[in-house]
Amino acid sequence: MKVGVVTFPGSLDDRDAARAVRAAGAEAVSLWHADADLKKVDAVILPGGFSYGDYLRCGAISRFAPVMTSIIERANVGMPVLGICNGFQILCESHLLPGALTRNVGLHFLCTPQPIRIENISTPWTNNFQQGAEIVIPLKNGEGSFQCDDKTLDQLESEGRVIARYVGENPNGSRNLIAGISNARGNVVGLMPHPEHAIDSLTGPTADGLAFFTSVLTAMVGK
Amino acid sequence: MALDTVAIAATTPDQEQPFAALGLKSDEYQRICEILGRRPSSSELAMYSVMWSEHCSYKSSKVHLKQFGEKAPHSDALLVGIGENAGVVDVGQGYAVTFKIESHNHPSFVEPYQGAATGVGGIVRDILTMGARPIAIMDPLRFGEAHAPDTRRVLPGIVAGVGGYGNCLGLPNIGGEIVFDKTYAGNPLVNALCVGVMRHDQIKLAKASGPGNLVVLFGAKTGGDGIGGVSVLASETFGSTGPAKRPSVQVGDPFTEKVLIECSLEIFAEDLVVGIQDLGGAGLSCATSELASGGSGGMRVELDTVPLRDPNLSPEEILMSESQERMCAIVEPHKIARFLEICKKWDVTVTVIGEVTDGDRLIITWHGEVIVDVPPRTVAHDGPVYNRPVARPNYLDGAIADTPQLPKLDATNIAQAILDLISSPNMADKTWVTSQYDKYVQGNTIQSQPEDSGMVRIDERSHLGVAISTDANASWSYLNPYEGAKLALAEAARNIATAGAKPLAVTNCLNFGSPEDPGVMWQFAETVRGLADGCLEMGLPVTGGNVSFYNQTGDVAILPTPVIGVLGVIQDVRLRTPMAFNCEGLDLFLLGATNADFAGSQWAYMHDQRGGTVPVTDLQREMRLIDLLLEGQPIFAAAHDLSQGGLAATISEMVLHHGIGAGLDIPGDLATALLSETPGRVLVAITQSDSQKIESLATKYSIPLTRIGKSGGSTLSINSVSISIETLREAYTQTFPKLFGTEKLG
Amino acid sequence: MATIVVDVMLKPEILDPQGQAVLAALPRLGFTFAKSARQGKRFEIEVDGPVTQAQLAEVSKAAETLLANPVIETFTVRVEE
Amino acid sequence: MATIVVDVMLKPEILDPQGQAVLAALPRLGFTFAKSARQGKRFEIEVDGPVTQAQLAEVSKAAETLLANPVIETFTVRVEE
Ligand SMILES: Nc1ncnc2c1ncn2[C@@H]1O[C@H](COP(=O)(O)OP(=O)(O)O)[C@@H](O)[C@H]1O
Ligand SMILES: [Mg+2]
Repeated sequence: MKVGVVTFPGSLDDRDAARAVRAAGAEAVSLWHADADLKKVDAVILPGGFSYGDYLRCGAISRFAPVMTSIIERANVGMPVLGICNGFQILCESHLLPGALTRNVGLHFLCTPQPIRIENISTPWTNNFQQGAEIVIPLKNGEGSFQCDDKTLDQLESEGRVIARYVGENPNGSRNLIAGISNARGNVVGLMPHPEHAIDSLTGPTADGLAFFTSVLTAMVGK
Repeated sequence: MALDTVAIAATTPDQEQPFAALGLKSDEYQRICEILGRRPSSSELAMYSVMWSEHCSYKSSKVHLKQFGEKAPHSDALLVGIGENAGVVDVGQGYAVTFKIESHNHPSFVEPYQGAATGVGGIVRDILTMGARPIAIMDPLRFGEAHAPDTRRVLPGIVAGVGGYGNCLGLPNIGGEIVFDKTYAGNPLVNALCVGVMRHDQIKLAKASGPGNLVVLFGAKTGGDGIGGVSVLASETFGSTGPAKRPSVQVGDPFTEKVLIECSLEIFAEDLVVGIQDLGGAGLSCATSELASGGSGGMRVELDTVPLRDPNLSPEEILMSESQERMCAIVEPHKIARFLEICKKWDVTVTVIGEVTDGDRLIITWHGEVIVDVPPRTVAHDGPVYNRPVARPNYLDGAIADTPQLPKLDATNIAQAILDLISSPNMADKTWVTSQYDKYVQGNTIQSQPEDSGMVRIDERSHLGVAISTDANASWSYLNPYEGAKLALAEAARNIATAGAKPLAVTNCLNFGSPEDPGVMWQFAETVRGLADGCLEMGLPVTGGNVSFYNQTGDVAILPTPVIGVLGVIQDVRLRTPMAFNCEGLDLFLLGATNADFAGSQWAYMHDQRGGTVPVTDLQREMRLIDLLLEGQPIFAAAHDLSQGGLAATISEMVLHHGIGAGLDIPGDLATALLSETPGRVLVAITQSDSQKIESLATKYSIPLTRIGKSGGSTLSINSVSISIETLREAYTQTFPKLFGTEKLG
Repeated sequence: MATIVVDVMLKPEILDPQGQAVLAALPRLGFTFAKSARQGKRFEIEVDGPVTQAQLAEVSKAAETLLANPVIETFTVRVEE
Repeated sequence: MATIVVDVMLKPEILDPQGQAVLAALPRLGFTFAKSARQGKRFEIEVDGPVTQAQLAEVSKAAETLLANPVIETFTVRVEE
């Protein structure tokens, strides 16, 4: 099975995401922002980084890349899409996910091993976790504070679309400690912390992140 | 403004030129006239003045730095030595590694964020220029007193700048230093190290050979950055209506640099360049003259083709501009189409600005008129060389005689002494800083802060990796710059070896006061002599470095601060030795002997005692210790170097890392055992079954060995005194948030 | 040439840590005038003048799609005098 | 209550990567009106009204020390109508 990893100008974690895909046993296919062709992939990852420098607003410019038009189309008919960090920001800017990611309350870039709890294991990106599992993966961003209006928040909570929550002190001011959410259908997931940097405890704080990538394999094979 | 051409210069010999305002001495100006056989055109004057500046020509340091070549040890590992943008070292398996430190001190005082950010950008381009993919950065920093109001302006800005630029490039920050001393108030030091990796056959050099080959400028457009001096020239000489506003501060654009890196690496991978040079200090003046003099010698450049951010720039200003994020490549004509295509893919501005010629002149034109016609070597390499006066400074005898009072420690005050030590700004937890740096990106970081050295994997299959440490102890250098340099070298090498990596090569950044002060010049000369002698003795080549002079306020120079970086190689990163134990019941052994070495120590600093005699380093013993550490690596569960703060700091850091306590049994004088900073010591943790092995290793390498305790429990206990881990943690972690926690705006 | 200014501010209900930091810092520096503070963005865009209604409408469209994120921000467009 | 607005922009000679990003993105989205674009900051500060000259002077001082970085930025202070 093939998982596409998009490279935008300024993407940084594309190679790490591809490595994680391979570690999970799938084929990683590199997708280029300016190319609308999705090369027959079964799922797509939008990796972390500072696409276009994130100078205007994180993800604001990448959202208009040709590859996004194709991804939005396929996402709307159920293709699994995972946006990590900058990828999450792009998904929000694209309106595939609600809300927005804003400046951390501490006003600093923050890089730290972050405990999170998996709150929904029915998505294609989380099905290999135990419900309520507490894991530690890196969090690293300057604009990771999830914000939305009350109505959206209620909806996310009542529909079980908060897929991961920070454990312990709120690292960035996110509403309801939200670390990740999904769309209504569950196939599109945005996650602020970085599972691709936690696939091996040699280079990451843990290997807890790998299950996000094996999950999508399980989801596709099960189909 | 009238254009001053070479033709005009030839016919107006008496035209007065503002060479002094551009920093040239009158004999230097005379030499330029002799070289050219006429007065220089204003563009030529601009080029010579900036290339013959201290920063670009190393005119005060050259006579000393040549020792690094003269005393260079033989090294099979050295692929490219001093002189290129960065040295290159063979680390085996076909990999070559390049690394270098550079300073960006003064700009970081003026505008901390942008100064530090562009400092990172500059060193990364140096590494990229060698053909390497940059893989990590480090940032040794120095600040004035932690409590000083200006430090609260400077430190958060510099840290945010290092992070802002490095994070955006996707380079893990794997280490650095943060040291406070009042002499750095007004003169903060921002040194930045970058390391990059490539295959042997990908090494690129700065040379423009092959007549007919094209000179290609790519990256950011050229603006009026860093050309204050040249504005003087433009307005004074040619009576324009006054200099246009030129930026006093350069703003970095890390996104442009990130794209430039990817674009360049793709260009390198397809072997599309003959030579390449980044644009840093002295901008195009430097790039064109160095490329030309590194190659066959001839080059012709049409300066009016350079893409500009500010259309009003004069040719002199374009030549001098230090705008960031630019590169200059030499490309064969049949490869240019592909080169342009790759730039287009990455949306990188690219322009062919000239070609390599078969002459031996660098000729630059402006709308068809020749404005520069010089032998490039005379600009790039034949700058002035000074043998500046050197005199042992007067402060030394008094300072050396001022032996620090020995502290008295007993069961009643030992706990407080340790808490005071680890909560002092120089020793306290630096997480407030390092958590602003991405250390995970690229997925190859094996060790980063707070380990003794940074370590990155360079091959995922073979597990080959490199480790780097930077060290300087300016308090030692102040009292004895010769020994200070050797001690810093030894410490950096030891920090590599504690992790299990074998030291291979050295880089350095020498931060000093004014070279016009004979006392400072003496400190500098002694430092270089010490480092060169040390490197020779240890068999480690110096591969490059940087000199930063004029770090002083009025008459008061900073402490002499030679930051030494050592690179080492480790065959299997999975086997590295971490700094801290993660289980109970391990035996703790101290390798190396402890004397009462308090001169230049943290304890002395905290008690405002700056004098005494610094320890003399025994490099033979250091090398035996390194060999012991490498051979013993399989049995070490943890190994941590003893340096600033002595054993007290080392054991506290080990205990706090995983929250596992330790019990030490210390006979004899407690103060010496805990606070002395005798070099050449490492604390190791091993399982009891390996005691035999460590004893025989110690005997084999004749390194004193003392069993001092055991890991375990929830306290740090020393003889009868216990400090809870929570108390220790509180002391260690609160300092930085308290000092700098107030948020910066922006 | 004319300059069009687009001001973008976070909606009042969205957390504004930068504005809060300003509000907290002002009294520390001895400035006591501020009852509240918000931080936003200002874009200055040069266009060929004189500015037409159609041009302003275009800029508003650009503000809505690119310069501001309507989920969290509001914006105003005006010609700078 | 009255609102004082402080606009902070990079000096014209200083590189503005943010403005450049906007300028480059606009035409990709089909917006062709912009000849140049710069991005700055806008602060909205509420004070007890009516605004006095003394208050405005205070705000200017605050702008100079806190809100703007005079090394690279310029600012203007005005009362919002
Ligand atoms: N400016 C910095 N940037 C990154 N890492 C830093 C910085 N300052 C300190 N560190 C890291 O913090 C750790 C502790 O620093 P320090 O006490 O100076 O180490 P040592 O005693 O080994 O010289 C080291 O891993 C060092 O690399
Ligand atoms: Mg150390």
